[in-house]
Amino acid sequence: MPDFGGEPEAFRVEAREWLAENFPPSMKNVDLAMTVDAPTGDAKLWKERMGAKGWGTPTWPKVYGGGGLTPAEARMLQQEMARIGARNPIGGMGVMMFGPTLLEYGSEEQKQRHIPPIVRGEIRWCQGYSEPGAGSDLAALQTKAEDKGDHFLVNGQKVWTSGAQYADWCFCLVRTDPNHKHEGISFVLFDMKTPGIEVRPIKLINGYSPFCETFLTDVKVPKENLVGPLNGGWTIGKRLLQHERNSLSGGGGSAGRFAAGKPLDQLAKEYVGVDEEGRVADPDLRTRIIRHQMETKAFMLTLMRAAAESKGNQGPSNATSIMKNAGSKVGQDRAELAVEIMGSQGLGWEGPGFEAAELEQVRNWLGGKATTIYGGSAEIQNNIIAKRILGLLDHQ
Amino acid sequence: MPDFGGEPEAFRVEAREWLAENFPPSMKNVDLAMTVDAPTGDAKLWKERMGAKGWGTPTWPKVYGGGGLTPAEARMLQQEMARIGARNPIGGMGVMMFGPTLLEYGSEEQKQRHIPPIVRGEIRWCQGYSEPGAGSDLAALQTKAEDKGDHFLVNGQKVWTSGAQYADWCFCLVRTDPNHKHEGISFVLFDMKTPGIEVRPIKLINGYSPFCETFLTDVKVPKENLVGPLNGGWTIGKRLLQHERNSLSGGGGSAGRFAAGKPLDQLAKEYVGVDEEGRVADPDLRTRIIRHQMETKAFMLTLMRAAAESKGNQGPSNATSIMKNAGSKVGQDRAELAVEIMGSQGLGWEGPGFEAAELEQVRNWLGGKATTIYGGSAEIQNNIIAKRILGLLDHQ
Amino acid sequence: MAVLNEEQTMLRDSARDWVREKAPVGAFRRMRDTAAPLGYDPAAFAEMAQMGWAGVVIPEAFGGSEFGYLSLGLVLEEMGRTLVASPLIASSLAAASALVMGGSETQKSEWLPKIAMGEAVATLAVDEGPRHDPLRTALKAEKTGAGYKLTGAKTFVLEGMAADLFIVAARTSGQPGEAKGITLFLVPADAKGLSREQRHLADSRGYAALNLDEVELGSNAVLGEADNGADLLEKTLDRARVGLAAEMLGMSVQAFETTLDYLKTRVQFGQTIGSFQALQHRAAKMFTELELTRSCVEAALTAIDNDAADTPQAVALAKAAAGDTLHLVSREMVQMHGGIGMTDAHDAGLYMKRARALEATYGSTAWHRDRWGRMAGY
Amino acid sequence: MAVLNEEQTMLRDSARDWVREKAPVGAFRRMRDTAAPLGYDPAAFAEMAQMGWAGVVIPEAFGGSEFGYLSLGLVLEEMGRTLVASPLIASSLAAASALVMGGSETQKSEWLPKIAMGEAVATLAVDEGPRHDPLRTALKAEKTGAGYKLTGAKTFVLEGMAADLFIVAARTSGQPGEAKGITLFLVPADAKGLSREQRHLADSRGYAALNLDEVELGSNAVLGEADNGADLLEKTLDRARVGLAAEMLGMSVQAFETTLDYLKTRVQFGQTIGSFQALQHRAAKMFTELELTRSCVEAALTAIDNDAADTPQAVALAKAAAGDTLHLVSREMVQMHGGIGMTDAHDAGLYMKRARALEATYGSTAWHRDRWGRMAGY
Repeated sequence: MPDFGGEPEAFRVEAREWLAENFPPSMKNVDLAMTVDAPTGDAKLWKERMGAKGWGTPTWPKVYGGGGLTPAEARMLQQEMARIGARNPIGGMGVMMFGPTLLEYGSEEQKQRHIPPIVRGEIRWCQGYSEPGAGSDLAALQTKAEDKGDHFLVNGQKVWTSGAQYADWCFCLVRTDPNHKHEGISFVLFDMKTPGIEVRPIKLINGYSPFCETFLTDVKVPKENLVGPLNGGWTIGKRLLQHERNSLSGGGGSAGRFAAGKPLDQLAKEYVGVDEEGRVADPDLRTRIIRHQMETKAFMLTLMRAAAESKGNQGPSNATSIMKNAGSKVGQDRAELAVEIMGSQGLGWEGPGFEAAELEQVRNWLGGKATTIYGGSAEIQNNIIAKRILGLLDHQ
Repeated sequence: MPDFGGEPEAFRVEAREWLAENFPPSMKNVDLAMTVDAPTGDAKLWKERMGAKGWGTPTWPKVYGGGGLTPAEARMLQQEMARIGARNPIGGMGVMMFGPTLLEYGSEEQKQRHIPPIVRGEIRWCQGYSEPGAGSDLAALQTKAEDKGDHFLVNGQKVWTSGAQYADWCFCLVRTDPNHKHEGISFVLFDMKTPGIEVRPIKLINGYSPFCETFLTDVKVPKENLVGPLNGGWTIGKRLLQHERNSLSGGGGSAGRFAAGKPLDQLAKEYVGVDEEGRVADPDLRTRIIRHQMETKAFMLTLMRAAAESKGNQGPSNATSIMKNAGSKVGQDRAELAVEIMGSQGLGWEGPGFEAAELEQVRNWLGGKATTIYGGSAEIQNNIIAKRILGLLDHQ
Repeated sequence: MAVLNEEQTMLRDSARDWVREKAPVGAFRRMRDTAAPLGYDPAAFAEMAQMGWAGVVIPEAFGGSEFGYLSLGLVLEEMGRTLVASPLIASSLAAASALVMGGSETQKSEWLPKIAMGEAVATLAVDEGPRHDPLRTALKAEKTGAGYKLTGAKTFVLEGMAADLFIVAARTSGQPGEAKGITLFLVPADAKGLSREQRHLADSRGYAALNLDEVELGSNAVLGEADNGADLLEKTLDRARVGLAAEMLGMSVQAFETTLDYLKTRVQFGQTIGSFQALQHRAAKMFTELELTRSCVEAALTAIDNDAADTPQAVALAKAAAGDTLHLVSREMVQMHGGIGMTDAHDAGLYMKRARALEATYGSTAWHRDRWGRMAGY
Repeated sequence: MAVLNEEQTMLRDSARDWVREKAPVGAFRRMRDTAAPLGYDPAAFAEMAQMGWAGVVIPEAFGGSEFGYLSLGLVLEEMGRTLVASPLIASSLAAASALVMGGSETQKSEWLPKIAMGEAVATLAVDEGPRHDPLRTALKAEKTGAGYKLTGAKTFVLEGMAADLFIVAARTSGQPGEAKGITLFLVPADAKGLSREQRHLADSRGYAALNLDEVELGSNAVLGEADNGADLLEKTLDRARVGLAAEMLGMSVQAFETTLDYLKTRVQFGQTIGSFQALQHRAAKMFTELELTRSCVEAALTAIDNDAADTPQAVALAKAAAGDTLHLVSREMVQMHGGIGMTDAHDAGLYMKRARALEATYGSTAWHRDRWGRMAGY
């Protein structure tokens, strides 16, 4: 074993030893974070072990079951896991978005109650934000929560509730004051089994239904489930969106998710063929593939640079503000090119005549169109860059 | 001679015969309309003859010296002139923009005084519109005209006065009421030799000075030189801009002017070379040249379609609203590609080592950047399409 | 819109009225959701044929009106607006053109009247791989005593599930990649040894894969000249391509208008979203591309009617321009509608799926751009 | 901005301060308007050299600081911001790199200390035609008894009017188009038979065309290995290219910031034009491209410092990304400034002209994209 030297690297040894003992080899390169069904066998074992150790949420406080690691230690853990193909089995909206927000804004009781089950991967959360009349203009939301003494009575309709059909709990923005727009919104939590909640999956253009409409009729939400002050939910809700954006723009987000499959140049050689010099035979298509691959590389380099800068002593990088749009563009361009390269064969919907990878491609292409709409549309991202980063003003 | 049949074609015979007698063959393909110096010899002869006949302004009323032709006859004349390479020697802003506007809005005295010299090509007009603080927002103009009984006293500064250093007269928008924006503007005419006018050429990025700054200090403008009602100049001024836009977007406008020189594919073969199959050797550049040439073709087809539609019985074509932007894009793209194709050789500024065509190319490239700024910027054109054609509203 | 004569104006207006009353997008959606076996509604096509639309490019002598290609293009544009599925392009345009240009009197008499009446559906069977490439035809036609024996496979045959007649490109000599040696054959759908299987594409139309296993044909099954069918095939394909471009133009116009309506009604931040300048300028850009594309499509249709020498260039331009514009507009349709545009219940996805299918058919935008460059000599 | 060490931070800050105080755009404009014969201000370059910027990639043993390429890139970025003209790229980066990588001890001792001190200017003489293409080198070098005799012409030599030393790519064997047979020679500017003539380009720098008429050189004039100079040339060019990219990045950043200031102050229709959403979104687009480009440029500089295997790809990406971004930003600079941006009195035109000149130098954006594709094997 090499000599790591220095104090901090001692943790690397600890991590490596723990993983050697606890990571079931059958779980190599298996991604459990996004699965819907309850795991069994080795998968169950791996999830339970990571949950108990708190390493699925490595930097969360130990007092709520988290790993309690420093960022440097968390990076070492990540490297050690990557080395042996171990994927984090603890994931979902609770980990990515709700947990960090509750740790910041929740009461002690709320943290003690809700964080440990997230750490153990036991509870799935969904997000009650968007409404039919409140898309990009989220603060226009109308779902009403009336004060009934010990509880709020909630009535309204949410849409784009992702995974609501599988979720146990919901964090939700509701209107507690109709006379103020931003200052009339509160952040509440409720159990999805509460009477009055009806969930209808929404079928998307790619045939899948990852989102739902959620109808709320006289839903009773106990007062203890209000996070932060009454009418103070907008700040909390926005903070949570930052966590969402970070998770969407990272390597594991849109670019990664929709950049699956074979490299485009390889795909092009297979479906289009090559000329005498070994170049992709369609010169117009070839130049666009090159251009796209270079843009992808530029995006990946920017992810790395932003990570390095945030590790360095320069404070948060400006580059993070461009990630969502740049990442979703790369992902969408890739899908468009893949479909174009594969010709009619890349447009199969179902049935015989198509390979699984071909059928998946068309669904990816269509589904990926959502990446410039959800989590703050491309237009909203551009507004944010123009106003917050560049300091341009609205009409006065 | 073929039998043209029918009544109207009789004019074609007349035109052909007149041209055979009056067009000096030495003037074949010589363009006089844009020249600055007074013509001599055959050029002078040709200009005088066309001016006297009124055929330089073929559809203008005979009573003011115009040709008095019908649109069909004017087209025949144009065809007959094209057949023998005869260019119209009568041109400039008087013909393109001011004349048609004065014919519509001027008093009888004004028309009798100003139209005949335009018809004969004797008087050069310039346009006093833009000001340093009023570019795209033209109606923000501040040049003040005070009522002094028999005259206005004009003070202010105009900019982008094209050809002011050569002009005899100026049509000018001035502010006669400081309390109303659009309804406080009047349209006046003045002799450029009036005391108090100072003209300074503006050097552009291509080294040329086609425009001037014009300083107006206590310039006396006789009341008889007010066109239309007092404070009613905005309507007249806008109408004139339509004539400007039409002249800019036509084949003789931006696209034509900046699409001079060799075809790009030929240029590319010379400067870049070809591969074994005779294709332009740089595949990335080749695909962009193809794309551009196809866009150019689409634009030319649209010019033809709009002309056919306006001849047909369908009323004015929607297509005209896109011409300025589409035409200037084609022109600018062409210039960018030409410069790119010629490499460092396409960037010569002066001196030895460069051919005249190469030196001209770089000036064209830079000068052409103005085509998306003047005559209503690309942004203003898009606003016009969005609001007037598509019916989208401003913020309410 | 091109300057139309009286016949054309009437034809366009009747198509527009019929689409509005009988074939809104909802009709296509129903057809899709019921998984109609042919990929279109035969009753609707019968109505079209009754109105004469199936015979627009067919000579009067064979039961058509011979109004020409611009006329048929007008109808196809209207059909494109609401995604009407029908064999108008495959049969009434492409196959009819092949028969008119290359057929013997007997072949024409046998098939054209039925095609013009909508009683028979004919279609081209050209491609054998994922991407359009007619010169790579490999399906083998061996000479026999009585005629030919065809063996091989075709795929992505338009309206292949409905067709009564396939016009099959086969190789009688030469190698894949060569023009010489391609021969067109008329192959009835019930020919012995021919089988077909549906291919379900994202646009829910009636594509089929064909298998020909020693299909025996007489010499009179050859359309045009043996070994020299490449020219006829290319001219036929160009007619089909401009029909596709006309459909794409109609789709683009409707996708744009639907989006424009949404921009005028959807309120966010207290304003209609169409009052936001960034969206206004993107709308202006779309409108500009639509106008340019219309010129290209109408010019290509007119070029065919005039038998102009530059017809192939005009067609390549039209197909490429329509392809780019439809992608732009259909993508913006989804983006500008936001979440609702991502749902299957909204029409946006239907336009986007059809857009890609049309692009892939008979040469992609990139393929036509490269073709245009090659024809222009660089 | 990359994570910098202390030396790099100090270097960048001193460059930034110096540019602000001594070399705003006005300084470049004065140089241009007085038609300074060398295409830069020698006094300003002397100051740069005094601050050590001419020796950043030169080993300490030869009078440099050996801070590396990322360090020099930081300086070049700051110079790019205000269009500072100097031989930093041609001499202190490109020629110095060639000598460091390929020079004999004697050659290094003779030239590197002078280059590091700014006492000598050296430059590459590569291209012979309008477009960059090093393999097409045709300038002939014939073997003589004592060494070589060079005959031929070079053009668009950077800082060619100021250079004391030319590193000339010549052909000792093989044919234009082949890598084998290219040899690099050190040719002093006062060599008999060498003449130069200024080439006035739109960016007003000191380009020269060279003519070599039987220039006699000893064998010790060969830099690196005879016949095998193509590799050294390519590595040298890649170092020069990334320097150009760093300058382009700096220009883009400044052109963008100047435009942003104008958007915040120029009022039309009663509003600052930067409050119009269409312009806001275009500004956001530019900002996005700037951030992506910065990553590419810094990665390429770092790749050189690390002698990474993928340096050529990284350089091609950096040059292409910087080229596209600078064109975008410089075009928008003119367009968003409107009429004032078209005047020679405004800076916008200076950025646009320099942008094209940098693009054409040592491989255009298109050339580097194609190169990247070829290296990636497709």
